[in-house]
Amino acid sequence: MNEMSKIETTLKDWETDQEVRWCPGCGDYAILKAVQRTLPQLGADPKNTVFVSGIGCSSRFPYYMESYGFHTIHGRAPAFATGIKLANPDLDVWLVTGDGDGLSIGGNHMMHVLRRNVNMQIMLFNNEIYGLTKGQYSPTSREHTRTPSTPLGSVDHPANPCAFALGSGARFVGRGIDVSKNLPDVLTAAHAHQGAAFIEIFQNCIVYNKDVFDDFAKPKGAEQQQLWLSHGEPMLFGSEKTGGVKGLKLNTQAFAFEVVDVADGDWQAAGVQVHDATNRMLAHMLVELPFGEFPMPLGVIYDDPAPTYEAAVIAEKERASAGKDTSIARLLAKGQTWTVSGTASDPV
Amino acid sequence: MNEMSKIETTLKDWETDQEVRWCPGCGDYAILKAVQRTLPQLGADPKNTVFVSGIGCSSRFPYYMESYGFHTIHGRAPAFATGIKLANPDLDVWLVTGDGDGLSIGGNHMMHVLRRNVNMQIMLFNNEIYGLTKGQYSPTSREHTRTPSTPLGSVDHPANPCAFALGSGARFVGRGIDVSKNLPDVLTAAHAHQGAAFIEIFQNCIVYNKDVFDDFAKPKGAEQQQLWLSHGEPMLFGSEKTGGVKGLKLNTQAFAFEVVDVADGDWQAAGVQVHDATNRMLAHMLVELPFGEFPMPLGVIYDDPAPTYEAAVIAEKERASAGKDTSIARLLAKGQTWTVSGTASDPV
Amino acid sequence: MATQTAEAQPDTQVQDSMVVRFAGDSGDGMQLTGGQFTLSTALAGNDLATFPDFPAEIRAPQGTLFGVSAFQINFGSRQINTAGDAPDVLVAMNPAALKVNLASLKPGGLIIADSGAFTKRNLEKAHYEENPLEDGSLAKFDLLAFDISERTIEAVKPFGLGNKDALRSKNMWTLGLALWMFDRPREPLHDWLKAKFKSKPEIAEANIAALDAGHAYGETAELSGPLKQVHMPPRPVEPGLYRTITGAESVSLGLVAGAQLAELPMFFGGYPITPASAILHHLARLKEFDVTTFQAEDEIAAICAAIGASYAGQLGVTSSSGPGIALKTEAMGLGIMVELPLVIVNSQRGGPSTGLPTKTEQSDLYQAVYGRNGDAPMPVIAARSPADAFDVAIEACRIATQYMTPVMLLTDGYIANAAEPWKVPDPSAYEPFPATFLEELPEGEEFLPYKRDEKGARPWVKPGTPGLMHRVGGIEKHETTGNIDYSPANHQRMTELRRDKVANIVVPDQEVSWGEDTGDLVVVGWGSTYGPIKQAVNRWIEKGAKVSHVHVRHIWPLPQNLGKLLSGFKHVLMPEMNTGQFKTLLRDQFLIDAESLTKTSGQPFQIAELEEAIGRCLNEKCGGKIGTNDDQLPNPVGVEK
Amino acid sequence: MATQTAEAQPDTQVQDSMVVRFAGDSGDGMQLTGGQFTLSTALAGNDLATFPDFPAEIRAPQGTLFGVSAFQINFGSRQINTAGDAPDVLVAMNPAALKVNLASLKPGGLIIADSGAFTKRNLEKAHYEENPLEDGSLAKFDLLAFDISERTIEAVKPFGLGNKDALRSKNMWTLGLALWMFDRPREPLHDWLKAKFKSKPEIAEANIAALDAGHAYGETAELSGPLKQVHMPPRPVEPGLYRTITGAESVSLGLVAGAQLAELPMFFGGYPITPASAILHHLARLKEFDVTTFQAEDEIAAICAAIGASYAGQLGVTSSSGPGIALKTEAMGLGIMVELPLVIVNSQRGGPSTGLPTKTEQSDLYQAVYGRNGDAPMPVIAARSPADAFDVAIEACRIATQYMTPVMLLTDGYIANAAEPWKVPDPSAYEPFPATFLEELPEGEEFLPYKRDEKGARPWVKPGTPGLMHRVGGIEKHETTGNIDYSPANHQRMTELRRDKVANIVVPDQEVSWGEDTGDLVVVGWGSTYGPIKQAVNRWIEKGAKVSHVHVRHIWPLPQNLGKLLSGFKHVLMPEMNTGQFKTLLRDQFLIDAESLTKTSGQPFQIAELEEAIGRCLNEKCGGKIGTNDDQLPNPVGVEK
Ligand SMILES: Cc1ncc(C[n+]2csc(CCOP(=O)(O)OP(=O)(O)O)c2C)c(N)n1
Ligand SMILES: Cc1ncc(C[n+]2csc(CCOP(=O)(O)OP(=O)(O)O)c2C)c(N)n1
Ligand code: SF4
Ligand code: SF4
Ligand SMILES: [Mg+2]
Ligand SMILES: [Mg+2]
Repeated sequence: MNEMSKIETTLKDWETDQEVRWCPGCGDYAILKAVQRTLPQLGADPKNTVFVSGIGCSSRFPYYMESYGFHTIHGRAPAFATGIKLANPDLDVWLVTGDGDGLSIGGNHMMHVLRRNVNMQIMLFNNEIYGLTKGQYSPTSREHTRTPSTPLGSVDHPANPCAFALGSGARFVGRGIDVSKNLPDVLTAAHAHQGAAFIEIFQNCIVYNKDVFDDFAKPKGAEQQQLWLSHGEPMLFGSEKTGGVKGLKLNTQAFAFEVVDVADGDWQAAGVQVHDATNRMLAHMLVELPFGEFPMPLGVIYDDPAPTYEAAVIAEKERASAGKDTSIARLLAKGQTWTVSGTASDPV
Repeated sequence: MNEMSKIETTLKDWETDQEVRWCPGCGDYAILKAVQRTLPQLGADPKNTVFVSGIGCSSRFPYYMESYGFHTIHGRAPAFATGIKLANPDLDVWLVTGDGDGLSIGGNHMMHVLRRNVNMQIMLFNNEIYGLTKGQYSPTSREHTRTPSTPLGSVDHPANPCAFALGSGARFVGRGIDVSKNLPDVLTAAHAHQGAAFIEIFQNCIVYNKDVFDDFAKPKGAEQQQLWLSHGEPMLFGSEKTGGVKGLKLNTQAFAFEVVDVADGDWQAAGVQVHDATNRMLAHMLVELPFGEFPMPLGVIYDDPAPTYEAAVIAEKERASAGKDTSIARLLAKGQTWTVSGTASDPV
Repeated sequence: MATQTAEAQPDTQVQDSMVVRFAGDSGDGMQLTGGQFTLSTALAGNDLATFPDFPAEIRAPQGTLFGVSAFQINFGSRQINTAGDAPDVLVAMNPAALKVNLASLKPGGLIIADSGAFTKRNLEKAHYEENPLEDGSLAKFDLLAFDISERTIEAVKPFGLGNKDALRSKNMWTLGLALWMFDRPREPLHDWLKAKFKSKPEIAEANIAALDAGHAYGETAELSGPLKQVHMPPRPVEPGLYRTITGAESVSLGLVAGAQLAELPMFFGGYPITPASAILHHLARLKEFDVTTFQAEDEIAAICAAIGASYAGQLGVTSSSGPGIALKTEAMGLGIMVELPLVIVNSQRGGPSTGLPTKTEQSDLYQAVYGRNGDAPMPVIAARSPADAFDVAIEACRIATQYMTPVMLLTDGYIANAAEPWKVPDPSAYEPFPATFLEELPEGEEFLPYKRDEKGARPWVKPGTPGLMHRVGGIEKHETTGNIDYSPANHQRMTELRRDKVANIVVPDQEVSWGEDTGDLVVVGWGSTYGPIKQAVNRWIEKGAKVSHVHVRHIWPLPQNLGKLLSGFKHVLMPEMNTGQFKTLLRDQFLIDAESLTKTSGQPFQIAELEEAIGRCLNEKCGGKIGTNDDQLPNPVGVEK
Repeated sequence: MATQTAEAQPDTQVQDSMVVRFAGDSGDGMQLTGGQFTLSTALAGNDLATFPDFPAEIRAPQGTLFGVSAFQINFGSRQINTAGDAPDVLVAMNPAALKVNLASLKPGGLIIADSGAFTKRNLEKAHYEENPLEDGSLAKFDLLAFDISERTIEAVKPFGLGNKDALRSKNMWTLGLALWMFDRPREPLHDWLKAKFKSKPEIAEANIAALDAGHAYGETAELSGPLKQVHMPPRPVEPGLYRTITGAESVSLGLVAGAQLAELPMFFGGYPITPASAILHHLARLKEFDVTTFQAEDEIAAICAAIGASYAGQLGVTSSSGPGIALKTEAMGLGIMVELPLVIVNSQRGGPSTGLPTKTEQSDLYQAVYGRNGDAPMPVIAARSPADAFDVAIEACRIATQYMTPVMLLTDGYIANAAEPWKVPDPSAYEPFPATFLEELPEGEEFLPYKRDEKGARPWVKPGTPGLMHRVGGIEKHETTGNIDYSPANHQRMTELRRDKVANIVVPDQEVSWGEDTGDLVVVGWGSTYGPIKQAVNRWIEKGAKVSHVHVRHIWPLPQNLGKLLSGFKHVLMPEMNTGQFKTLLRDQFLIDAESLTKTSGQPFQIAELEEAIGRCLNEKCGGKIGTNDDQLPNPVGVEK
């Protein structure tokens, strides 16, 4: 987004006149509000903001944002967004997708938009289910999930969205929870990141996969189950009130983290690792941390910018054009030509 | 593959009567021979072996293998192979694909076959170019690659096939070089692995991307530039003759490898890391090792089996069928029925 | 209450059929009510047809216009072919349900409304300024408004449920009333509720109490008003075992039966999409019938896996709806090239693009017949009703396996969701068509993977077969060896062989579905328009007109006698729920002046619409389109503008 | 040597046109030879048409039949429309080239063969048992066999090249001989070689020496044999600036010109596929003309990115061939629904499936017109020749931007690769059609994103425009607001609006391309069959037959007068390189008894074939197919069986 164009808006300015059509209680509402709260803080300008989505409950998002919006087809939003950014890099593009849209049918476009590093924010609403088509399992559904298409329980190994993003070459990987008060911070960091920013948002589909994230998302116990990461800060979680402060320590022999107790706030003594959002290996370890044994890593897991695709494309186009006669006449007369005058013909 | 069906064959038995149609000098020839040499060693049975491919020079492979073969459509080979395995898990399925076929148009199917862990060997011939369509750049082409579609040089960040495979959940990741004598060993390990085994094979497209791997693949200097990994063995490369034996040591502070000199073969003293093919984090670090500063990791990088998809699907089907009357009559009469006799009707 | 007579005038005397529409909020359980009422209707021996009409949203906010869910049933003691044009009875559980469905109600029809749900807030949500139950605006209907909510709460009080839970039984109360209206036994419902809530007996009891209370309400004396009990005699039908069946179930069962008749395991590759998902769901529960279901990562993977399974020797099947079928296009071409069996089911919905996922349309016929690159002929057949879909699915399996070809089966959102009674067929009545695999060559014979039999089919060889290793693929291949062959004469020949194989598929001669073999006008339909066309044609036949109905199952190749048959009529009228797609085929093939009658509102044809159009046609003004407006059923007026 | 007279009899007297075919191994540089010979022909002022015919393999092993690469040119002092049926001269650089191309040579034609390449090994690779240069089997032709290899080695000896490198100049030697034969100046070639090998002057010199040696050889006295010098006078043409152009270049330039006439930057999303890639390659070199090219991860992403770019205010263009177009189907539907400009170029190749990537066919017309889910109308236009593709591409841009719609432009493998002289048009002769963006509303007016202008087009609003924020998508939308709207009347109306917008696109009236406006027979073509049809019709006109040629550019919507025009003829014959696809359209739309003449060998029609078919038709036996066999051009007999 063009930094010059920062303007003042309120949450209301980002609401459309369309009735919101998600199921009552759906986590999508909370994300919508979080985005509508965050954009004014970023000084975002509705006229320069574009929400692009695929198909799914989550992908209805653009209809509710008073900005430009494109509700495209299933799984292809990253490709549309790439075209939009290349055509007009000044636009601030937010991509909204689901675990089915973004990782099942759309996994390939997701990979390539991350690899190319097109500057946009990608919000993947992970509810571990196909909401819009009434509850079939998705690539992120856990093993043994019973759904209309897997009445005896699913048998696939689930995909890990953040691991997939890293493997695809993402330079920003963040995680949030629909109802979490920290979500705007993750969105803000993603927006500040120049390049493709991938954000997995755990979202409660209360109709088809109710409370599936409760083990870490429900307020009770959250402190012990959620590890909010911050660059340069130790990896701490829990609190005295909830059963003690704990931290993650790296076991360099086993190449693995372990949970340590932190006494009296002295995390150094406990050997707790400091988060370095620019370290790719840390990011790999964090996104693959087995939940249960470990808390759920959330926040900005990885943030290490690289040159963006659209900048390179435009620079190349400018180099190619510099000082050139771009008239159509020159274009047509390129290559070897000859002139016919009367009936004789001479090479030119 | 059914272990019972091991049979004796020779290289010749695996050759078809079709004239091989690659450009003279193409790396595909060497891979073809390596495979035809390996299969007899595995005791593979031509009648139970199926080569499945997409579209590309590499994907012509099945025509030259005297086994069953399916040359499908661009990018979709993993989906065909999945159907084949689910329909008949006893078949020994080899998938042949290219960097364009497997990672550009076919990236999504690649991800899902790896995630599901369908038991097959996936050989991705990476020549960093679109061979068959005459030399456009591919997702693995290095930045600034000049091709007919990028006359001023490509600007995309290239994809890393092995990193992508790991991010997709692969349980076996190996690497080889078309002309390398070690290639059969990698293929053998992949075949022994139960589940989806991903093998990146650097392949020389002598027409459109000649010798692009020469920095590590050409025999001269290979010892210093190639790190052949072996589970339980130290990560050593080089030799006294070629400028000294070296090894990789893990810097646990920086979460990064460093190259150390090994004097007198005492690699322990030099702190050289022992390869553990079951360690995912090691695998992440190895596949992302920046070449130049480091040698190119080759061989079996990661090998940690998990239950296969087709086994789970079949087990579920068997559970569902156990002791059931599977007559069509029962099927049709499922649910609530009633009988009409004369004109009266009675529920049953 | 009225019958479906030709004039469609209300007539309380004749009780040979009735149309009832249950409408409420998505949360009110109207689909369940409708489903159970359907079952009870079936058990009573009436013929029936249903039309579930649910909202596009998963769960729209309560009380809103776009959250209205309805279920319509037409039943009678005579043959029923459609879910009925206009309801005789409308059950409206809230203001939104009334508003959305009122326009379709027959003049003089009966409205049963839950006055307890006509609160200020609900009226507002439905954009009513006044309470329609009170402002006299419903004067042209019979109105029966009373507080169903309160009565339900009272009925279930003994079970100690909170108000919110208690209100969940409103639909059972209503069902109880409906059972009384049509003099139906409650026992099957009691049994069903007990089974459904086996683990929560108190819920079962509460629902039973609500049901009984609704039933009892019907019997009380207070009801001297518009509510009358109707005795609908059973429809005399062939003796046998019956059940109700939806199109999605019927396709699923037909596919399983088809695979069994072909003596093959079945592999189904699917990806969820409305309204095709139901087939995936049904088949996922039929694993014991040698069925493997695979929910792929997308539609392309689904068809490719199915082709892979066929290659490996199973019967590959895939299914989707418009946008998903579009994605399968390229792979269909491969299926045609490698000549493997494959059944592709398209449950059509409103298009183009994402279109109207929950609405019905017949607009994918062009795509089915013509929508591929290259000269890529593929047989296409269409189901005309839920029950018919069973036979059509078997036919698709037969053609696919006998001719080694992909086959497209067209159904639509209406057929998929609608239910009708079905005489459970005797499996032994179907001729098996066992697939044959080539397993051995006659002594001394060369193996030619593309050598054809008399039907034009190439041999099917399962990988694993000794000595018959071969390679197939999507590049043009030699006429017999199947090796890559780009030579001009070979491509010419192969194009012809592929065309002729499909063109020469043996298809039964077309019969006239209703009416004489010649006449003034033939109305030609295909797919789910069967019911309304048949009824409309019948009305004109009864009026003495020389009109006939021809309903085509085999869209490609067409029945050989079709052109000749149609030439026996002065006019050909083709009603389609699209802008005239099948018309293109018939005009091209037979050079007949077929005229289109189109309707593209996402709603099935009404009998009356067709009746009128036929009338126009008989007066030499054939064709045109149905002038749909929002007064048609259902009518989400004012929604989402 | 012979002309293309009606009887196609050899006649050495009249020198108004000639067909030369250069054929050799893929490594022999025949395409380069052909290209340079073409240029020299153009500079000489002859009209010409070319047909490059390269092998499917990238680089097949040397000397094999499937590695033969050929280049045919037809040139003359009169108008030339096709690359010619049968060559008058065949240059064969090795036995394989002779074998593959011999059958197409005109009886009595001249063979120039490099006897030095007729080694035992090469003869074997070409499956020759005897050396055809010696066994008398070529008796019915004029044969000129001598050791070109050796002469080349000699000629370049002074430059110290090894034998292998020296032989690389064989093609220049041959070109030199050809230049002599047609009395062409060598200087342009010298200049070209110097420029090409700027950094390697010794290679340039060696090639020049070879060229000169070939030329000198022609002049030597020994050649009293069959080789004669031919003086082909220039064809009188309009004065102006000329160049040669291939179809792929022409489409590319037309797109760029179209975008400029629309005053829009152009965004091109592509994915490599034969024969469409050439357009991506050309455009990638035209970035300075405000062109962005994007090589996407697949065809789906390519079209989606193009639609995204159109959404953002550029002219989105995408291009592919059959299988890739199939993949774009779903997204085309979205383009139709959101009503944004988009040009989709399909360079057709042989199908179905992967088919024959390097061969030409017209078999994607069905797909273009009908191949989408839902009622999804889209304009389709077709180019008839390389030069024509320029205007057609501009026309596609015009329709796309003026009517806010995706447009399909059909070309094919033949047009894409073939070259013809082109009078460089005066850009100012084209009427600009600047795209208008809605940027502000008239005071007090409500913003309605789907309100239409008199052409039926909705407004185009660029994101970034203040106050006009709105949302678009693929779900059915309200007639004016564009908000989601599933209501029946709205869908009916929108379906009609979309249909009518496309149906009412203003298309020029169809003109008769050649012949009278009425008559006994009209031959109706589209696309790349233009040349052969025109010539064949002309031959019959010259024989006094009442035959005309109508060539249709606007496939959908069709020109309004077309039906009437065709009804002025007794018979309608439709030659197509498919199984009769355009025929379906005309029969459906006009109910005329159009008869198909089909050819599906992957090769263009020959004039003689059409001439014969027209003759049959005039004798009342219309239609049928061209009885292609391997004797046609080119003829890789025995390959890959
Ligand atoms: C090509 C295509 N295939 C399938 C569908 C049906 N469909 C719509 S949304 C969806 C999946 C939704 O799941 P997800 O992306 O997780 O979004 P959610 O609804 O859970 O937010 C599917 C399969 C479609 N619209 N288009
Ligand atoms: C749907 C479709 N798109 C595009 C193509 C054209 N195509 C064939 S192979 C290929 C890429 C080949 O590259 P790669 O997979 O790297 O294989 P290689 O030839 O280098 O071995 C492409 C784009 C096609 N055949 N089908
Ligand atoms: S189905 Fe689930 S994800 Fe969709 S709106 Fe309802 S609660 Fe939300
Ligand atoms: S183009 Fe490259 S990859 Fe293809 S056959 Fe030739 S050398 Fe091999
Ligand atoms: Mg989801
Ligand atoms: Mg490649």
